[in-house]
Amino acid sequence: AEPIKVGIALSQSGNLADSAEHYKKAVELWRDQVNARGGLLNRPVELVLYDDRSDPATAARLYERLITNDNVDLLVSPWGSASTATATAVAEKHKRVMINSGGASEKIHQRNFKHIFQSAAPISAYVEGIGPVAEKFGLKTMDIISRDYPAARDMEVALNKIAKDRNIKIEKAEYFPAGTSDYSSYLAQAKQSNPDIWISVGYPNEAIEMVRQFRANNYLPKLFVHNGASIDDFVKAAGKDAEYAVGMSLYEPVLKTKGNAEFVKAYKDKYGAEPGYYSGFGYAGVTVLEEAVRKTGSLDQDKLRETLSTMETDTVLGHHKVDPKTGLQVGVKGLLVQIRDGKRAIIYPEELKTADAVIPMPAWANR
Amino acid sequence: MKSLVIIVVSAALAAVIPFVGSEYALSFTVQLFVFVALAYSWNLIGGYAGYTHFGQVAFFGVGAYTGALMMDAGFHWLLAAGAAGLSGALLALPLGGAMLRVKGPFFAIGMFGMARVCESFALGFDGITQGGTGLYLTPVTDLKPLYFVLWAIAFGMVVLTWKLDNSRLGIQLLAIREDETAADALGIRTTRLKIGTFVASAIAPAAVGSLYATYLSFIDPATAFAPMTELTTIAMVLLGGMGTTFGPLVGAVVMSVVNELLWSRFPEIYLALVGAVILAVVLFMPRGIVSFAMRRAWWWVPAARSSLRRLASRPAPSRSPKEAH
Amino acid sequence: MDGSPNTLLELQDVTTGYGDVPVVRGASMTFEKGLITCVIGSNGAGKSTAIKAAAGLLRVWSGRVFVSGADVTREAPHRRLGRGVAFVPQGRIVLPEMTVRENLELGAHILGGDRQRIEEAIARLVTLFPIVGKRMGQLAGTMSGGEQQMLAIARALMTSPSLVILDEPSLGLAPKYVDIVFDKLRELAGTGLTVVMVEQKASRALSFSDWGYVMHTGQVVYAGAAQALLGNENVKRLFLGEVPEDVRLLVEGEAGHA
Amino acid sequence: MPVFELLIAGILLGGLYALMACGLNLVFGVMRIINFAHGDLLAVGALTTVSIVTGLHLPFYVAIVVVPLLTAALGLAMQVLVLRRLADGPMIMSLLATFALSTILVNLSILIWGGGYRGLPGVLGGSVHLLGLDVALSRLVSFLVAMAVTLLVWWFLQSTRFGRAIRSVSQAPELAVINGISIDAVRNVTFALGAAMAGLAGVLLAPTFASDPQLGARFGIKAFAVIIVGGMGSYPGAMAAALLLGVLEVFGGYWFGQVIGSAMLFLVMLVVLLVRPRGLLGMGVRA
Amino acid sequence: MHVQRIQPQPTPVPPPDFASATDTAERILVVEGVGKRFGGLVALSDVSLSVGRGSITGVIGPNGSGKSTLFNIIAGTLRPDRGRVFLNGHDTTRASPAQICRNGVGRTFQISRLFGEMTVLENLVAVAHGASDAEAVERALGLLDFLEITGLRDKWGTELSYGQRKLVEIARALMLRPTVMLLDEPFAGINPRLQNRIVDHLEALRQRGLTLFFIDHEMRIVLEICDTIHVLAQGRVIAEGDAAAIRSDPKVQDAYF
Ligand SMILES: Nc1ncnc2c1ncn2[C@@H]1O[C@H](COP(=O)(O)OP(=O)(O)OP(=O)(O)O)[C@@H](O)[C@H]1O
Ligand SMILES: Nc1ncnc2c1ncn2[C@@H]1O[C@H](COP(=O)(O)OP(=O)(O)OP(=O)(O)O)[C@@H](O)[C@H]1O
Ligand SMILES: CC(C)C[C@H](N)C(=O)O
Ligand SMILES: [Mg+2]
Ligand SMILES: [Mg+2]
Repeated sequence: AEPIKVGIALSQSGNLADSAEHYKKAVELWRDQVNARGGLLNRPVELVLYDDRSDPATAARLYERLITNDNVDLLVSPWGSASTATATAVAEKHKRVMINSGGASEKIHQRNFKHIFQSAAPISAYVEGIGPVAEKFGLKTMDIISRDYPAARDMEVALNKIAKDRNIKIEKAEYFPAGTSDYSSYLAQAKQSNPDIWISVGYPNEAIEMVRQFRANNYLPKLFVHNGASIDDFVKAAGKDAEYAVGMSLYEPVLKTKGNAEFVKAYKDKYGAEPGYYSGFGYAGVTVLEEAVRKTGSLDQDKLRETLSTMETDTVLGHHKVDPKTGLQVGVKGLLVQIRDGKRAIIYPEELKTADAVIPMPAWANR
Repeated sequence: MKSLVIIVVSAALAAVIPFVGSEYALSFTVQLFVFVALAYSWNLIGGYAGYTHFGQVAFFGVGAYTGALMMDAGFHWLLAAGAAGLSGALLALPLGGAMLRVKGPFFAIGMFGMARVCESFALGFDGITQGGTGLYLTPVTDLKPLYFVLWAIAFGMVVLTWKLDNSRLGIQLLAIREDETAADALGIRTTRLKIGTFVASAIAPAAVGSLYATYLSFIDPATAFAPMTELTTIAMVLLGGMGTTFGPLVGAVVMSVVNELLWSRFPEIYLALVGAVILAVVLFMPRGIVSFAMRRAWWWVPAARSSLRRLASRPAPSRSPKEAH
Repeated sequence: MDGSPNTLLELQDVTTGYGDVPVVRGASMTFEKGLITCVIGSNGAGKSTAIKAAAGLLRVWSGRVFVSGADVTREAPHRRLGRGVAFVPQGRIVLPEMTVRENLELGAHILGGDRQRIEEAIARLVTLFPIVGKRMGQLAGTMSGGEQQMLAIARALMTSPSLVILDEPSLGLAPKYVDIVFDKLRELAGTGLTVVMVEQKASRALSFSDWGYVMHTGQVVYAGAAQALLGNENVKRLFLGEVPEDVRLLVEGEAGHA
Repeated sequence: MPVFELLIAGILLGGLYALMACGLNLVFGVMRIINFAHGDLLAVGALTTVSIVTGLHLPFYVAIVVVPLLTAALGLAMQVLVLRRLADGPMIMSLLATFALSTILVNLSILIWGGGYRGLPGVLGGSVHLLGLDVALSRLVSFLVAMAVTLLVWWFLQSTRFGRAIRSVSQAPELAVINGISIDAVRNVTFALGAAMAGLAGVLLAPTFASDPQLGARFGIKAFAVIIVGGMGSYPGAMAAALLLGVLEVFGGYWFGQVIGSAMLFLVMLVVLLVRPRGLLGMGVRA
Repeated sequence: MHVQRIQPQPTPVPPPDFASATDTAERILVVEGVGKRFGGLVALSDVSLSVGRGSITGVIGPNGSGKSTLFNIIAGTLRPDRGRVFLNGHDTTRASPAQICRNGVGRTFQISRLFGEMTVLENLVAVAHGASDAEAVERALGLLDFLEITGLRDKWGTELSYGQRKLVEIARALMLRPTVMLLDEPFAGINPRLQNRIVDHLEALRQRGLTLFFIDHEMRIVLEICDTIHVLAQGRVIAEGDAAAIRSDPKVQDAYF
């Protein structure tokens, strides 16, 4: 039968190329699996992949192309909030359903769009563990020091809420431009003000460079949190210095979520490495899409939209549920992981934890 | 009148795309127009006046933000684009006065720094610009009006350049490019001319920046001030031929088409392939495609500054040395 | 190899030009050891082009160039100095952002690190051009026109070459220095230096040369002993404008003229 | 305010900038080729270092020797195959060519190393205690090497025959030729040398930063700013500028946040351009 | 021709005696007490001279005596350390080169500065301020014809021989229709036959009121055509007068010939 075409533009070059690669791998794995299962609606699935060069404008054009030129049947968002912001606008314009599995920024869903459904975790989910953990270990002060990009300021909003509820003081929220590699000035400040928590959202290189510079300056906050710490590259590149760093994570291979064990195995077989959370995002996105198509029984965009606005399902990330009005993800819960002996151990939430958190992180001299 | 024929034909072709082409062709051409406008603007100051620089994206970005903020405040996108163009000119005036005193690599890299400083402002004044989060706008539903505005700007720049190329003003700009000290000593008002050109070269990028924000319905500092936009523009001009009427157009079309052809077929290595294509052109036509064609005097290639040549080859009634003074 | 063993430089039927426009067409000239030979011709006649081809700076399209009997037509230009051929280009080209001393030392580049020879050469040339000696630390680009010309000549003489090609050495020099330069060249020729000189000051140049060539629209139209040329009415007329009848252009057509 | 600590941090950061500027100063400052691929050669250097140390399990110093040779070969290939042919055209054309080379290099690197981030855990990590401060070891080493290389190249350019030949080729190639200098040879060697220094910078940055094929974009342009501020082609100038910019960046970041801190480099550059266009220690008639 | 008027600079001190308003009728150009140093080197010290309206005035002097420096100061491309320059009675010491040029001063450079990537015709037309395109082209073709370089019309500036360049540069200066011409070694490297032609032309122009002020080492011409000759040596005026006076001046003999 005529294949069902799924269109995605994701970064194969530019600053997101690395993370998007994992996302892409998961999507390609899914394609193989679904085709092995006999396809979708008894039709094989074909991916139409383009490179958006990590450029939101290119992403917009490519979705235009996917929709009007390649006539794809289904759309999955690109990777990263900026590209997703422009891609979703294109999809909405053409009244086409799109699964947002790559953009964490909540702004994307505050534009009254009707066709965009988030399967990725919004940024509030990333940080939801910070409150309980801080409370448990008596951490009182926090510095947000983050790359200035679409998701970061959402994180500040989410953290502000947590801070208010838990009586934590956010001493400063500082944003550095993309491309920053040197944190000397923040280190000097932190050495003076000694925040309990140093939290940051961004890409793994920043996490790597931060811990290396902590180490080189013989400095350490009680708790260092960075989503980049949940990526394999972090441990590999930072080595021993990575120990005890905490990562915000939305997905871990050890999770007992639905279908995860199979996913991890298949992923490992195909790529020789465990999936990380970028891969989890990609996989969850297509899982939701597949489920919606099956439920609807057709590719009709209006019907799909109806299905998706109320549909709940379970993915490798956890429970999928969106706010019907905005399409914002509300089901997925965040995790915190800590690097222990070169591996990520889940330290939050309590019911999933695989190790007790070691907080404060032991000083460099005592390791 | 070869030039005019080329301009009219290509403008007419571009004008029918919305009626025959797909939505995708439309968005491809929108992007192309953006780059045509950028390339021609850069060509004014870089190709004609000889002040090559890496900072045009500063105007693009400032225009994008000016426009986006106005649209955010409820103004029509067309008005926003106009205001953005004005903002470009207003920024260029003092900037030109200050920066155009340095030349060559100094000006080139200095302007790059200027773009970075503007980007920092967009990040730093986050109360207004939302910093790195970017500004989200209401998407336009119909691309056509946007398309025709960009069409008008792009071909407006082509016509302007053609006019300039055939005027004494254009020749005086070239004189600045070739030897500014001599030009100055020969009574060419270099300061006025180069600042004027610089300002003129800032208007379209800023207006186009705003239209781009409209088209994307989103703008963030990384997109507004992307060095890649800058480099692509410059590559287009150089590829086509600096300081020529049709170089930027040819460069923009060639680059965009090559990009388009390669990137869907070879997603993993297409950038390397684009690089290889550029290299090939550079090696065989080191002054760009149009300059190459002009030197070869291919019949369909209009000569540079042709009106002057026509004047010169017109048989003169009397031409004695006494008449010369 | 043709020509006498005394021939130091020979252009044999050389055609060359820029782009695809031939400028010098079928020019043949020989330059004998220890003689001063001057090449004259009006502006744009192709004098500089011809000697640039001899110095290897322009590709020779057809014909051949010999230095001391060796065919150097295809040899890389930077090897010519090693054969004892020094060149002073027209229009006083110096290295603008290097000091006078560095310019001179550059002239001695092929001497390697032989400091003593370099210092000797500098000392020798400084007595010839005292101004140059006084400006050792000045950036060459800021020197006056005549000073730069002196520097350019001095630079070419740094290695004590066996042949020096000078493209309008008198350019920009005050009369006093024109005399000094010409006298010095005469003196050096006496010690065996071969001098090739392009000059616009035609009668002045011929009167102190041994041999001369006259170029016109890219071709050599007269050759002869300098005294003979000086006395020749036709040469005079060529210089004053008319093209005498006995100048039969080998190839008709327009090379650049002025 | 921890003035002393910030000062040291700034100086060490400046050391890194100086290191990056070293090779570029030969190619850009002296030869006037705008080499956009310089940062990418640096990235190749850093990634190769990681491969040598963590992949082949060879000691770090092997990389210090091997990597510059490798990038020199790469640079030589770029020069011989492409840039040589553009040398006599307008300066800006070299930009287009090196821009193309840069995209090729980045893409090939991604094919070879993947897009991910790599590091050198355990090499030159940690700090040494100096003057009552914890000073990052890797940066201290980079700083010292940068100083040494800068002085060496400076001496080389100013005081050796070959250095003079390089400068003469960049100022008046036709004159260099008639003085017995092979332009091609000089340009090849110079470019290779510049590339080798990019490689060396890559080796020394690898322990400090996370390396990926796009590392070059993060640092490349800063090196251009350093050279402009220091004065084109001036090695002592570049050194001084690098240190100054490093210090200002750190202090700027401390006082006004890193957005301003990062912009500082360019702000200073603009001020220098307007007040003293030839740079801190630049000289020359062409500027 | 459109001439931009240069506002006299507000000068606290009254103009010097010998440049008083009555004088400007005869003296179009007055240089007064000009000094210029480059680092430690004194290129000009206290040079005062004046050029009569409609005269042909020459400057000679040994190499490095400051002649080109003086011209650059008059033309506004260099600023003197001290002293003043008056053109038509207006102080132009601080005026820009473009202003001075548009006030009627045309110049050539010692090392020719053609616009390389422009054709010869364009080189000329670019500076025909105030003329229409057709007039400019007409004027340019006339000059090319006169200097016997019509064949070079469509050549690029970079494609010319040394002498051709100088010729085009003279033509370009004439395009300005100046009232004063400053020529820095116009005859160097030019074929004697053309030298004569240029001399004839300049003399003809002088008949119509052009003032000619030039530097050259070509004594044959300098001594023949100059009304007045100024001799510079080591940055000072060591002699001035007509050809006969200069030829017989022992100081000049010693320094220059
Ligand atoms: N780089 C160039 N490209 C193209 N044509 C050139 C170039 N240089 C010179 N020509 C042309 O070649 C012809 C001969 O030039 P050449 O420089 O040899 O003349 P010349 O005899 O040395 O004259 P002059 O006495 O003025 O120096 C001229 O018509 C000139 O226009
Ligand atoms: N920018 C500068 N820096 C240092 N010295 C300079 C500079 N410009 C000129 N000079 C020096 O000033 C002196 C006068 O130079 P100028 O060019 O006026 O001489 P000139 O009389 O024109 O000589 P020539 O006849 O050789 O052209 C020279 O000795 C020159 O070296
Ligand atoms: C936190 C990020 C890695 C998530 C995603 N790249 C985004 O930009 O929204
Ligand atoms: Mg010549
Ligand atoms: Mg002079």
